[in-house]
Amino acid sequence: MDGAGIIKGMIETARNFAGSYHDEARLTTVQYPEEKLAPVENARTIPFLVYDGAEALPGLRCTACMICEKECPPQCIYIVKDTVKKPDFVGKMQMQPKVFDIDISVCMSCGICVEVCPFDAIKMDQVFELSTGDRFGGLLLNKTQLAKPNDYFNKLHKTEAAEIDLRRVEEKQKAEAAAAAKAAAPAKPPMAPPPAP
Amino acid sequence: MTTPLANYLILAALLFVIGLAGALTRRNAVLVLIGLELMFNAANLNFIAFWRFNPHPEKLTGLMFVLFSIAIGAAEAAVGLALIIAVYRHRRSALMDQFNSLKG
Amino acid sequence: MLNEIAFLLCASLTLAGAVAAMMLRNLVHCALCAAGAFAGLAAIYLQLSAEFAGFAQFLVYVGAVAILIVFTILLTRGADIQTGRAGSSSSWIGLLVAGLVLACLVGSIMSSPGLVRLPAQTANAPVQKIGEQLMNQYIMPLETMGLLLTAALLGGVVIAMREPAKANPSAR
Amino acid sequence: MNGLDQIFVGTGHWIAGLFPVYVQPLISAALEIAIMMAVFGGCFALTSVVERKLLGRMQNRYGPNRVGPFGLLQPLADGIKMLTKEDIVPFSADKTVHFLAPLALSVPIWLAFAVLPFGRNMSAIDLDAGILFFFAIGSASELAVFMAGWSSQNKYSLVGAMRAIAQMISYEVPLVLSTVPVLMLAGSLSLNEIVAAQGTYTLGGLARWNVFTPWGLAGLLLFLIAATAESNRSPFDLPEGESEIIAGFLTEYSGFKYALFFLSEYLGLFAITGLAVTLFLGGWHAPFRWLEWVPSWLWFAGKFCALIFLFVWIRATLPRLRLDQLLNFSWRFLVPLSLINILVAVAWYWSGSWKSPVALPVRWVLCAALVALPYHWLAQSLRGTLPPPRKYTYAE
Repeated sequence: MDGAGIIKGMIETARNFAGSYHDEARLTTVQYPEEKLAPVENARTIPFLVYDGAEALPGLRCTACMICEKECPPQCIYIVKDTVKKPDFVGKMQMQPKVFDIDISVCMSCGICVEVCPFDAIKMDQVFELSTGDRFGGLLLNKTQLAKPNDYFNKLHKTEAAEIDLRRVEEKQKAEAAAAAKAAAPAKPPMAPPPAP
Repeated sequence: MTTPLANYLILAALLFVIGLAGALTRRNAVLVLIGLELMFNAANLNFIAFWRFNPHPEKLTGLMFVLFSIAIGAAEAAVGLALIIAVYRHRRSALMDQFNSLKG
Repeated sequence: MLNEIAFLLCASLTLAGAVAAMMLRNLVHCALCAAGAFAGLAAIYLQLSAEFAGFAQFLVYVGAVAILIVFTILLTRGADIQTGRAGSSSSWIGLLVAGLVLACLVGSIMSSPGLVRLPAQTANAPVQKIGEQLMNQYIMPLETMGLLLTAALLGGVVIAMREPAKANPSAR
Repeated sequence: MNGLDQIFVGTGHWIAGLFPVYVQPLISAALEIAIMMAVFGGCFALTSVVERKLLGRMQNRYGPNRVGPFGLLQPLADGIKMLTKEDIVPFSADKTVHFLAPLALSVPIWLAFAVLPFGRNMSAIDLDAGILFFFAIGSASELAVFMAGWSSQNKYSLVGAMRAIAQMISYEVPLVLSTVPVLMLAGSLSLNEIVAAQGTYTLGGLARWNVFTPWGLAGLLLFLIAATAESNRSPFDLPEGESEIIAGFLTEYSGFKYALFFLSEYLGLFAITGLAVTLFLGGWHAPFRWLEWVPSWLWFAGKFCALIFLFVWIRATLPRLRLDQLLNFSWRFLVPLSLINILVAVAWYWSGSWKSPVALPVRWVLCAALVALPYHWLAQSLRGTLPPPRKYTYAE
């Protein structure tokens, strides 16, 4: 039949039209402000700094090693080292950033900073409603704006967060064991005094 | 219907003269042809006016004549314009007073 | 009274269109004013209660011939800015001849008494009667009209067709 | 039945009656014009949003549903936007012609509604050459399209205007030819008589619409195809093909002038749909005898909306045609088929005098075959114009 192609097409659109009233598959629109799509676990928009414990700034994991600043392709991370050191989760004294800014208008959500960070200090967020009225300062987030608790990180990326927390707990136990062993050692006979003064 | 027959005839005459003046004075061939069409239409108006003011208008001679003349006018316009295009393509200009050589 | 105004309106529209079509420099404007004149004329036919002729005139002239004229203007580069005088070298002779023709036409109209009479009763031309007359009394002209229109159609196409390049190198 | 059916005619006479006699024809004419503009203006607003919603639903999405309940105030929003937008006229444009083009397009379209019979004795003017008047008005829009395209002085609009004119001229021929059988068998050019000719009912109570005859069905399909092309819609919307020539002859128009073009496109569609309903779908007649109590103008509105839905449905489905396919389709398929359709109508009329009880189905099959066979051969010949299948060569 010569007009068959047209008729097949018309039947398909008719089925779409009729189906759109009762069949979910035929009406896939999500009305954005009212309804929102469930976030996908490995989605990523802009980075944020993870901190442990209660307060944000002292608990930051970041040790200002500046690897992420060097690795960031669009160079949108600016770090200034602090002079005061602070102990990290295993008690080792580490540096900390005095200034840690990310220009989110430049950030291209590539996630390289997350991969290169040796201290799991920077992770990728999933928030995308970032529009501000102020075009200059508004999109340059500083340390306090970037800091977010670890359980927020757990909520976003469950699997990755779980592994990291597991690894950190083990390291912490290993470090304590080592510390305990080192503390226990002087309880045993002290090291033999040096043979001859 | 209070406008007498003379008004229509004067209107037709005026239209005819405008078409004639245009055809005689303008240089561009298309304008001459538009003038020609106006003259055609003036003649048609005369036919219709005389048919309408005829004592027994049930004989539709004037009206039929106009129908045929409209068809002829359209055919003539088509062929005339085709001629103009052909001559233009040959002479690269549509100004009539340059078509004065019979050669080529 | 209403018809008087209507006639004057249509007549002035037609004459204004016709004069503008002959006087304007920009050819596309001329063609559009000519179409306006044809439409005004169709209105006058309707006023003379010749409906079929009025619609046919409107359909043929405003619908088809005006487009033909405008396309010809485009094809013959008429639409570019006109240089030089619009009138031909001997334009005043043309006007003189037109004036003479006008004088004798109006003179003959005015002088003959029979032409000032009023119209007959309402004459209507129903399409039924036109059809019958076309098929009975005017069957011969109808057939020749068919032949003529086909001839004009083919002739127009053949004349305006672009000749194949090799046959007429100068026409490139 | 007579009360509700003649409700508009009655109120019209009543209002005209309030005025002195010598001015009554003027008043009733003005009333009809006002009602027509109100109804079809509102229909334009409603259709512009309903069409977008239907298109959405046919493409698995919602249509506009933000402005007002279910998006029904969208035309108001569009209207305000159109009116408040700055009306830009290009510097090198031909000012007067640029200004006159939308008027020259929309004024004749309004005239076309004067002739359509919307209900029992509800047609503004009863011309005995009604269809000729309709096509004369329809053909005036080509000049207006040219004026729009030419006066904008830009290549896109000139190309768009040329395409539009080529399309409208080549589709006006099948449009007119497909109405010839209807005129021939109804025996008159007046739309009221055509509707009256379709008013009688067969034994089973089914109305004798033209669409229930083989030539009528073929005629309606030809008419609808030519009508979509005439109003530059859906598969034939080459003139304003957004993808290649921005908005065709509408490129240099904005603000109210663009709204006028938009309005006259839809009015052209309404006029052509009204004509299709009058010619083929029995105008304001009921489909069955026992349904005659429903007011006549309601039948006209129902068929009108059904055809509008069909146009939107076609728009949602079919892709746009190339210019050569478009012209080939008209000259090599529609025109010959509509000529053959006239012969089929003659066969149908001639075979009308058969007395045997089985005459109707035999006539139907005979005439349907008379249409179907040429349809098949023409379609095969049209297939000839398709480009040869492409040969793909892959690297070894």
